[in-house]
Amino acid sequence: MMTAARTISFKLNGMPVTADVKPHHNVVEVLQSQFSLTGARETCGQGLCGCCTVVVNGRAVSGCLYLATFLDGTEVTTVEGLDTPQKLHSVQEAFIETSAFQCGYCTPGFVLMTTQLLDEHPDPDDEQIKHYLTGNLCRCATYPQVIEAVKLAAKKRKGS
Amino acid sequence: MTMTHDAPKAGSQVGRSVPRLEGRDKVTGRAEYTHTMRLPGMLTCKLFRSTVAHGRIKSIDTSEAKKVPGVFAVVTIDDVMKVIPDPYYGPAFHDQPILAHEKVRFVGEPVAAVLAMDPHVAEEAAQLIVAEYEELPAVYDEVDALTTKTYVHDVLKPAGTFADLKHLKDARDTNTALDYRLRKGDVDKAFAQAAHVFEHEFKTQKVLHLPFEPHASIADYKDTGVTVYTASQGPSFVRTEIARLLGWPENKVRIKVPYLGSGYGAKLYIKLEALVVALSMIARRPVKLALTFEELFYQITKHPSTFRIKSGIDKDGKIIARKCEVFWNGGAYADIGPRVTQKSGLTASGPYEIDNVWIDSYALYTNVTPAGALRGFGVPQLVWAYESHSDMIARALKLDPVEFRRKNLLREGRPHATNTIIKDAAVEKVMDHVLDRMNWSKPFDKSTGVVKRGRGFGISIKAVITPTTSVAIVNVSGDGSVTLYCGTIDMGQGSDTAMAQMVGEVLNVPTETVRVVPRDTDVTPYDMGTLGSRSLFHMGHAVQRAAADARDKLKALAREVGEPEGSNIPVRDLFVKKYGMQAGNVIGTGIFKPDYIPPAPGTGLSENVTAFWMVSGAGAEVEVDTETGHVKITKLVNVVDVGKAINPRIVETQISGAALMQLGFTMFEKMHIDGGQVTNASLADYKIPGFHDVPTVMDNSHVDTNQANGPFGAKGVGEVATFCVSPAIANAIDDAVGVRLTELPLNPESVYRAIRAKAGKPLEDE
Amino acid sequence: MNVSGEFTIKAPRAAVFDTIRDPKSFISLVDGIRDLKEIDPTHYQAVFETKIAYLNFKFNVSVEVTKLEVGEIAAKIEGTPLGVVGRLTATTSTVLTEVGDETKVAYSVDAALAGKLGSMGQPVMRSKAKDLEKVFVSRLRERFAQAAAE
Amino acid sequence: MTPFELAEPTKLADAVKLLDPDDPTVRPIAGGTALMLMMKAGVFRPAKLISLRGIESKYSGIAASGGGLRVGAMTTLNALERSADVKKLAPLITRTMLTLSNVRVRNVATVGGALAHGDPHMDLPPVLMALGAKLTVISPNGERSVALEDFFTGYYETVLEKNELIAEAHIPAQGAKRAAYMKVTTGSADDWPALGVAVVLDSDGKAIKSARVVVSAATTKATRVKSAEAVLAGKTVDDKLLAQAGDAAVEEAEFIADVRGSVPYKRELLRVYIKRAVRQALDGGAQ
Repeated sequence: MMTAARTISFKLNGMPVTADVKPHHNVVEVLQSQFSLTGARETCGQGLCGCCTVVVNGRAVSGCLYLATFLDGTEVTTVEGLDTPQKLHSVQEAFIETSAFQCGYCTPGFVLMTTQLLDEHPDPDDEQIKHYLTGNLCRCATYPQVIEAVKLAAKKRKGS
Repeated sequence: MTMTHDAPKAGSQVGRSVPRLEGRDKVTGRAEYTHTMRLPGMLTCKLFRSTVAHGRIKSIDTSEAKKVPGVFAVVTIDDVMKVIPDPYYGPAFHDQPILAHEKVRFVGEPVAAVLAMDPHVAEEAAQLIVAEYEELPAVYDEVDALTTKTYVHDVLKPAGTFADLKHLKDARDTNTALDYRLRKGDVDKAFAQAAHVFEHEFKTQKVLHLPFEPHASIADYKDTGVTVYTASQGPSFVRTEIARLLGWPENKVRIKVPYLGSGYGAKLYIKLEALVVALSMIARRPVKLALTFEELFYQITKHPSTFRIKSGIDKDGKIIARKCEVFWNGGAYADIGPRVTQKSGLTASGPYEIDNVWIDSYALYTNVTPAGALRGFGVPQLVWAYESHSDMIARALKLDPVEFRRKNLLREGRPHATNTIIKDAAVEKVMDHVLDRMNWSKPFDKSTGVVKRGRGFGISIKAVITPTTSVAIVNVSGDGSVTLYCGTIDMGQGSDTAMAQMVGEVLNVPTETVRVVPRDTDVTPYDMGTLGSRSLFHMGHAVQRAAADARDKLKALAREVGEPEGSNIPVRDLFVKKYGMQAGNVIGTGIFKPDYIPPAPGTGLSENVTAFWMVSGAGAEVEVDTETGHVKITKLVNVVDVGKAINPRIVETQISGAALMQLGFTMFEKMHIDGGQVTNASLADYKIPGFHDVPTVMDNSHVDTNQANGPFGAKGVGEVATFCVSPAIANAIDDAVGVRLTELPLNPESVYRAIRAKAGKPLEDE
Repeated sequence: MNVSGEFTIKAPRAAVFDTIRDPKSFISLVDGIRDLKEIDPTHYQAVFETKIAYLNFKFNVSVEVTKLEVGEIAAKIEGTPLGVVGRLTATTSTVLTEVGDETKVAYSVDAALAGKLGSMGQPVMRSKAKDLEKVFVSRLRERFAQAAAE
Repeated sequence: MTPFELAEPTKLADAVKLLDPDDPTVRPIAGGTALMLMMKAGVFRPAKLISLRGIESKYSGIAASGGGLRVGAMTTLNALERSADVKKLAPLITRTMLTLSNVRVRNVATVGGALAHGDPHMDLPPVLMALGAKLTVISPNGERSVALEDFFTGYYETVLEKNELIAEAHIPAQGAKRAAYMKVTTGSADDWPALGVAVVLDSDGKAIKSARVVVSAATTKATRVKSAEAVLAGKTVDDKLLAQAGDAAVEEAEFIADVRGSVPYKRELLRVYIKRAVRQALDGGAQ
């Protein structure tokens, strides 16, 4: 029985880490408060907007609805884990080149979901893109540009 | 490219689709936003909010909340007034208390604040506060607010900034926070002479901005000065207002604004800043308040409106008289509502040349969440009405909607209702472009099945908020690199990139090498605010002037160190020649404030009411399911006059984003309010557009024009594509199924009910 | 939020009126009301506890009877939920009409929930109100069925 | 959210023992996507949560058995979406998954959770109910079988006792039956539905031998509308029959008003969508 804070271990963007979490802490607040990673952010708080997207064991989840304690023993990727000091991820490049964002608050979620989408559908059509990304909302409504970005990212991925 | 002091060729930076300068930080998740910032030792604030719409506070019991382990303090207005004796703020009226004082005026108004290191502790404690109220009658509707005996405020307290509010000082027994009027010609006489008179009433619902970064502010108070980190569209105003509240000079107040997770008008003027400053003064530690998504519904919204419009038409289809009565539901605190009322009110008669115009526009207090500017400063509400009205008149008179408008359009060189002469407003060109993109002259298949098709369009005009001031500084460093200091907030509209392009153009350096300094009132100079599509024009001018000033000073420096005329040595070498090493700066400054003549009292007329005109048009094709009322938008055409596009890709994204946002306000967005309580304060129940709401075809473009008095021929674009979306869709629905909706949103049930009513089989109420 | 409806009871109007005009008798018909305290003949206080699945809501309510005539009862109810910021206000009116040897009971409740519950729970509360109505009607019918049997 | 205790048993039998039949502040948590909403809204403050994530892996699996599917309660919706067995034996489920919530929710939410939550807007309950699913429910006292159509008792309410958990769902194979699930949104396209209609038809061309029709979202719980089923049974589909079925369903279902529509409007939607769902099923639908 776990009553209070507990130390969990997991891999964060490839690095083994530990964190002290209480059962009521969610993933977003732990990433922000203990690792200063602010790319996953809580907006709607209901798993509907996608701003809090993180990838746990290869699957995207809503960090605002995911208890941090459940990260114990997992591999976690956040948007900060995609690029290297030398090079952006091809999805990130595609978002910049197509200007597929405005305020940028929802962008990390879109970028992470796009990497997942392309793993599953390397050459997606419009319907597949819309369907896969339907759980990500953008109040600046850059949806048409995101579709362009995803297609450009698919092209870049094939090229590399 | 090496920067040289003499720019040889122009046109290389402006007009280019430069990728956004901040793009890398945004796609990697490293861009800084206030909502995710932390300071060492920071306390988190959670609010206890009113559960009554209008009432006198009898007591606030904070004892149980204070007992929760980890609670640092529980603060009410009594505590605030010990540090800020006069705790009222606001841009138009000093009507809003830092926390509820004596009365509460809307459900959700902050009544007490809990401070704790752990946000969960603060949240739990806030649930334990109990307040007792003596409930008062409440007023919710904007038309009722004009005549009711229920008054939201006992006494009106204009801030003193705006001349047209001075007459409301100390006014009692009224909910009117501004009564703007325009009188041109003689409408009564013209109505008497008209062959046809049409009168309609239109309504818009309460919707809100919902920036994905909800409001957030952090104050760090020290006796020597206060620093506020805040998600604000107007740090200069925040600074002035905080200084006023504290009785301090402005130079002791520092406002820092990182990137904004969008604004759309939600983060204008002053929002959470006064509260966090007061809390930091009380706690003597940094205090952060970051709203949750639900709390956005209690912060600021768009104005619901009622617009009664009456037009007199002569036998040739010319509009000879128009009377507009607009009622703006401003909520419990005026915020910037009076400016919405006036600045949009003056264009209420539309993009038409009408000799006799009467406009009454009322800002009204009610007991709901305050309303402010939302991507259009009220103009979308007006266009919704007057462009629906246009089609209704054309339909009733069996006139072609295009020809009816063409007969009445405002043209270059002709007087607007205010008497200001129209200049650089491509009204007809925009309309023609919309019609062209719609293939309007081609036959259109309306279909005869269960699903019927229709099409419609609208055209609009807006005046920019005038007069306002912007200041910019361009700093050339010893190595020749260039830094821009300007107060325009990049909240996603791409202003950093566009301003850098202007600097690059003047100084002939690549845009990508220009550094734009993050907003910090200690270093970035004054700007009136990032609002109303004013920045590209006003700040653009200031930036252009600052860059030109720097260029002139570089030339002077070259002369001073003995360089011959026409010499083109690298700037770095110029500094070395002057200072013997890589050292020194050249500072260029620029200030811009346009000419303006205030509207004459009584008539509202002015020969120069706006620095520039904005124009947009939209066209929609729809499919209406006659069995359910569902409307599918198969094509949405958006055309705007932006003058010359500084960054065409960003312009296109702005047009597309604005139109889609308005599509949400048109089709389904609505705050449901029951007894003053918002009942759908979440993204689960307040829906916004997603991927599947994007029209099958989106066709966005801007007409090729030149704004003669604009920087590089440009003018603003942020709001303009919102204006015509609603009437274009309503006109298309009418075309498809012959029903006219006069109240937003055009949701399936509304459309279905209208279809049933038309068939003589109205659907019963609840 | 308005909840209204009507039902008939096999009993004379006076008998039905007597049953629901007496506060003690009335609250025994409503699921979840307890600890009734009479302040004066028109003012009462009580605890109202209701459960929706695993969610428990408890309100301190005060009731003011604003109209009490044969054939019509009206009341105003105000409540504060415990442990969560909110407020319940409601006005109710019940009209009794004789229909042959039966009594038609028509009721209308105008309720507003503010605070946390108001922003999240409207449809749930609406469905809960329907449940309460069903319990009320069945208990009332049961009572008169018993009375008839005795 | 307020602090709570968390227990992480490794056996389902242990999990049910940790639950308290009398204490509503002790709750199981599976994917947590729905429960977390209640907790974040502050309307549910658990004293203790019992995580089911560590229980035996057999409760996370899908198996084809005896002409149907056995789906463990901890199976994620994502696994249900991708299962070849599901696609073969109950293609209606696979189709429904495409428009159910979003990828992140499907990655985490479980079949047991989606049913036990009792939210009338969810897609899985009407679909599984129309297919005739049965649940195995266990408690410290043993196990029992509950037909899904008898499972829901109201908004967020089910027949589950506080110390009972769904262990698995048994879904009969769809076989040659024709089926469709249609949902209607009235807000954005991806809104929670204002109405869901699931139909499973045993038919020969346009002649219907028997039908199962389930209504959700417009009602406080997913509900079989047996009167509409009776109208359809043994008849040949035409406009008149479908209108009668619609009328019967409207008469039987108990509607609730919300931000998605009034009761009279939802009635009209149901009339239209009974018709459309039957036609879609017959015209190909999921089979």
